[in-house]
Amino acid sequence: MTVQLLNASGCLDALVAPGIAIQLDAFVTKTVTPQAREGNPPPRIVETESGMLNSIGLQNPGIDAFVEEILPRITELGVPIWVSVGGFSAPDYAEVCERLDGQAAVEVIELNLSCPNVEEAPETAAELVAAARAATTKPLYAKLSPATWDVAESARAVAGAGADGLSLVNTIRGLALNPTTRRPNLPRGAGGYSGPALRPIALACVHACARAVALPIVGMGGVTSGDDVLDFLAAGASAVALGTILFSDPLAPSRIRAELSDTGVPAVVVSRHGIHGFVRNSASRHVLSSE
Amino acid sequence: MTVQLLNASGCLDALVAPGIAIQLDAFVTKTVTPQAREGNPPPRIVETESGMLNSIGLQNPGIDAFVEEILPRITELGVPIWVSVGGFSAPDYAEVCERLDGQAAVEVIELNLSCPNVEEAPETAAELVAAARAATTKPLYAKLSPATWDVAESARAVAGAGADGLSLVNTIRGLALNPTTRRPNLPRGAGGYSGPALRPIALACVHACARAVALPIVGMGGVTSGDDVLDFLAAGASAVALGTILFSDPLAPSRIRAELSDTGVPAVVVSRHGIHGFVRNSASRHVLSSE
Amino acid sequence: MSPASTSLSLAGREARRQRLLVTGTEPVGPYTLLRLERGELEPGVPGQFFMLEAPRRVLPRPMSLCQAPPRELTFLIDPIGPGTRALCTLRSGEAIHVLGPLGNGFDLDVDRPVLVAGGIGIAPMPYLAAALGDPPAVLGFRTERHAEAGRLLPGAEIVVEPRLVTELLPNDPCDVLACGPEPMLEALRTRAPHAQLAWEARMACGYGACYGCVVEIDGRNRRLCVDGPVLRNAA
Amino acid sequence: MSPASTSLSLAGREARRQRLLVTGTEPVGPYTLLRLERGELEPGVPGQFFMLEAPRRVLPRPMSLCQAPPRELTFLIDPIGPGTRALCTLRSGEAIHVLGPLGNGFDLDVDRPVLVAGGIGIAPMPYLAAALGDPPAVLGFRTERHAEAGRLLPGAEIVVEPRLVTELLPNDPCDVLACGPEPMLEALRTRAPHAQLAWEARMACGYGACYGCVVEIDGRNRRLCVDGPVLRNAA
Ligand SMILES: Cc1cc2nc3c(=O)[nH]c(=O)nc-3n(C[C@H](O)[C@H](O)[C@H](O)COP(=O)(O)OP(=O)(O)OC[C@H]3O[C@@H](n4cnc5c(N)ncnc54)[C@H](O)[C@@H]3O)c2cc1C
Ligand SMILES: Cc1cc2nc3c(=O)[nH]c(=O)nc-3n(C[C@H](O)[C@H](O)[C@H](O)COP(=O)(O)OP(=O)(O)OC[C@H]3O[C@@H](n4cnc5c(N)ncnc54)[C@H](O)[C@@H]3O)c2cc1C
Ligand SMILES: Cc1cc2nc3c(=O)[nH]c(=O)nc-3n(C[C@H](O)[C@H](O)[C@H](O)COP(=O)(O)O)c2cc1C
Ligand SMILES: Cc1cc2nc3c(=O)[nH]c(=O)nc-3n(C[C@H](O)[C@H](O)[C@H](O)COP(=O)(O)O)c2cc1C
Ligand code: FES
Ligand code: FES
Repeated sequence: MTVQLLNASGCLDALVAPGIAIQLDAFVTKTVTPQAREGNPPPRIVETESGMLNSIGLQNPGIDAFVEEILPRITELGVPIWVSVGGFSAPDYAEVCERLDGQAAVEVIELNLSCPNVEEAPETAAELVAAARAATTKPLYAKLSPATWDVAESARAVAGAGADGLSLVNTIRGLALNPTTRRPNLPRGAGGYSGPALRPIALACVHACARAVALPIVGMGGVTSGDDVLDFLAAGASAVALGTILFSDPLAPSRIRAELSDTGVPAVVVSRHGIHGFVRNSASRHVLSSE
Repeated sequence: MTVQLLNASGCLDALVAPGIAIQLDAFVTKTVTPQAREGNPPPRIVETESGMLNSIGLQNPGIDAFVEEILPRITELGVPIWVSVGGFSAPDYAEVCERLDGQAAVEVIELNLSCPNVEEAPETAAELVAAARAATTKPLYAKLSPATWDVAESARAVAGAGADGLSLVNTIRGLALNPTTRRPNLPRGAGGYSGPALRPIALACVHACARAVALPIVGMGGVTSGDDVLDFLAAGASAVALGTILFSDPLAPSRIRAELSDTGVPAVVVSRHGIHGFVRNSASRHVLSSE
Repeated sequence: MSPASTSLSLAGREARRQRLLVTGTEPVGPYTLLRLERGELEPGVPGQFFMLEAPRRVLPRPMSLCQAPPRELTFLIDPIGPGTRALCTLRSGEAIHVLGPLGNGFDLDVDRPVLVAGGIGIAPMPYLAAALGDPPAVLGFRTERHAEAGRLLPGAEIVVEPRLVTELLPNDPCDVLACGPEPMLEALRTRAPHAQLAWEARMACGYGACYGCVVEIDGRNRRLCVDGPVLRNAA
Repeated sequence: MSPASTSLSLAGREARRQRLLVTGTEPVGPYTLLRLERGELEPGVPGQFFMLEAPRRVLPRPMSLCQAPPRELTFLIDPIGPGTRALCTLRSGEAIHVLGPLGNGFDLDVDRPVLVAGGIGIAPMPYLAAALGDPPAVLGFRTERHAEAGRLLPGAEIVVEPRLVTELLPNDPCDVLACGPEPMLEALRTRAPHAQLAWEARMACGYGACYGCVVEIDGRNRRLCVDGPVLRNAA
């Protein structure tokens, strides 16, 4: 069993860095919304002791420009494409999924149900998944927030609404202040907290959801090394995504594969036995298709 | 304006370390439940890169032994006493609050509505606060979890139910694995994540709640220095509690006061203007009474 | 010797990433000049930048190349926060990962170049001056102590606040290439419509991955690390 | 010289906290002997422990006092994870915060003491042996390399696995004072009903604040840092 590595949505631009994208088992796009968005005003990022905050605000060209200008070009890379879909209402999600349903190049649709940097949709995560489900037959991965008392409950709800997999986790809201002015370091105040500090929280979410539902899980949150990847697989993930680490080490995908190929694979199997009592093969169906 | 420093519940035993407790503006007890509890099996703690996980499980002697054996002895210290109250149902909270209502030595009751290490009560936080409110006239501080999509909403709910203040935040669920066995490092799997890594999350919760309700807020989560204290005050806290830092530096209360007395106080006022446009004096009523 | 490098095509340009040995550091007024073994990295075009690993920090820090002596790359660093302080306290023999060169540098095809820098904005000027054959240069600093950095650009005119670099700009038409604080760049923008200005923004990745560094250009949010940091004023 | 100390009453005992200079480190088989300036800290009773700041870690680490030479405190450290590795790589001239002495040490009022240690359990034995006038001692180790640590307790009998320390216990009645891995302590518990055993648990604070270190004693969860680490078997 080889380990499936993806990028985390919004943490890699395949057109700017094709050499990195092709090292992945699948490339996940930045979240696409129905209309083009300029995103939030700068500054958009600030570093913390063991993570970072971002307030990008889903800057993207909108679904039309994405399908016409971007999708054809990333398709040429020959890497399986996962499109991250966002919106501000159930019809938004349905509209974008419908546009993507006819695109053969799109292997999986990841529903960003949990961006902390924009106003949320009035509907529940399950309602948004149901709307997307009605609009496409493509595999749907529901991306959940760790900012919930019982993430396993959310997992059961989106599974019931037709999700084929889970992406865990998105960022959680965090705040940092400028040490001189004591004002928030980002114009909107809070931003999305990512990086190593998020890892224990993400691992707890993966662990809880792997016990609650039989869906494959793409684990992410502060992964920096092969060792971290093994932790996520042990917790119940069937694939792992790299986010913040790509900013400091764009070569992380190849480095991590090398770290895993040393002692990794047996450890994976052992460890997943350790956690699940059995290896969840079904867990990898979509991602394994990229082999 | 002097800065009010408390300990975080469960992070200091005033009977074992009286010299530390008397340096505080108020001593907060470990959470007390109706019945005695032995807590969770060891190991109960594990360190992470920038925080720690705990799974103590509310070990405590129960309200009767607390009132008869412990309360009289901590009263002798002459420090204002805040009692943290926990339970597994609304009647539990009501019972413990009722027992404490007659205890003159108890200045504030903090309701632990969010322990990640025990089964939760079936009622909502607001229902638990309402039950406690009916059982006592003492000031009630509602301690909320950061593991919620909209903490400001929870704050409004508990304020509506009669809370006099907020304690923000409790730990959030986290998981760590043993690098050799890849099994969870704590028997129950997840534990409560605390320490520096929690700070940006805690600051975001304080910031959101200070805007949503007019209640005084005891801010906590990864405070290690006077600088961190100023961040919490700037975010809208009226007092600050020290938790994990007490494990590595039992002298943190005096050290932090020294750090604040250097450049602190003006910075506080400036910064809180910066955030609120005015200093929320009302915010400090219960804690200031300890002066 | 530094371990092997890997080459990457980023935004259509070749960059390399390598762990480079620190060959030395020296104070320059309040700044620190950090000298690194060049390894297999190209110095690139003046005004391009590199992402330097900041020890014990989560994110690397963008730094303009200051000088390109044989087999070395040097960076002039202003210790304003945790990342730059960590970089300034590096010692010879330690090593950090460096990625670059990145971004758009200055267009060197100019007739009457005049270099203008404010404060730490002097950082890219020595390498730029060398490429243009030491054109006239004016430097502005906050204090006499900061002005000590002027020695990195011999022959440059130097002003210290309250005087401003704009006072020293020649009146006859010239090609301004500038780097410095935003107020200075804004002032130049009005004074010299065709100036090439090197802007700053907080950057997480430096190669177009995070969208953290956007600045508004013609009403659109563009990534400064890809479309800049040097922008033609009129553009 | 180390900066001033502060004294604290913890669990009814006097302890002090001070930032102590590292005076040296030396390898002892696979372990490292860390030497610290004593400052104003008391060495305490053999079997008591200290909380040592582990550089760049969130929590300090509990360590038994190994030796108390004039004006020094020494600790024998097994590098099994990030905290102990950080402690083993400290260099002379660096300094760490130390809190102690903490907990219940050994009761030295014994007639026929025999010291028993397994692996890193040898750590408290040199200080204990000095206090008891070098009584007989038996040490067990996993490998010959680990057994090198035996030199810290001259005259002790040493066994290496598969042989076990319990094989060397005198048959006539004696007072066992032991430290080592749980299986060894459990074996001694049955062999020597009145043995004094030094137990281990993960500790966050070391002074009774966190309830992280509990062990079951007579069916109750008790804090090992306050009620131990040395427990009388029968108790
Ligand atoms: C293309 C480019 C080239 C640069 N070249 C140099 C150089 O040659 N020498 C040099 O000393 N610095 C240079 N900088 C600026 C340098 O990258 C920042 O000062 C550094 O990232 C700050 O990190 P820190 O952790 O020390 O401070 P932080 O804690 O990150 O920031 C300290 C203060 O500076 C502000 N700040 C942070 N990053 C930036 C930024 N990028 N621009 C403006 N303000 C910022 C923050 O808001 C905060 O108030 C360059 C920046 C860019 C974008
Ligand atoms: C009273 C007391 C005295 C001690 N004296 C010494 C001493 O003199 N020399 C010495 O080398 N060590 C001593 N220890 C053990 C030492 O404190 C731990 O090995 C250390 O805390 C591990 O930290 P780490 O970060 O290196 O490893 P971690 O990553 O914390 O742990 C590495 C592995 O060891 C296990 N572990 C962690 N802490 C403990 C513990 N306290 N007991 C048993 N297993 C643990 C973990 O489960 C993990 O599997 C003592 C412990 C106690 C409680
Ligand atoms: C700069 C930045 C931009 C992001 N943009 C998106 C996005 O557009 N859509 C999304 O679903 N998640 C987005 N995320 C969240 C990541 O996909 C990922 O869930 C999170 O960062 C945790 O992983 P990490 O700790 O490895 O970064 C973004 C994260 C960062 C840091
Ligand atoms: C070991 C430990 C025990 C705790 N016990 C309690 C408790 O009994 N009741 C409670 O409300 N919070 C408890 N907490 C949470 C703290 O009060 C505090 O909310 C949290 O640790 C965040 O602060 P910190 O990061 O400064 O530790 C405990 C935390 C720790 C680390
Ligand atoms: S710094 Fe990441 S996109 Fe420019
Ligand atoms: S280690 Fe904290 S109570 Fe024992």
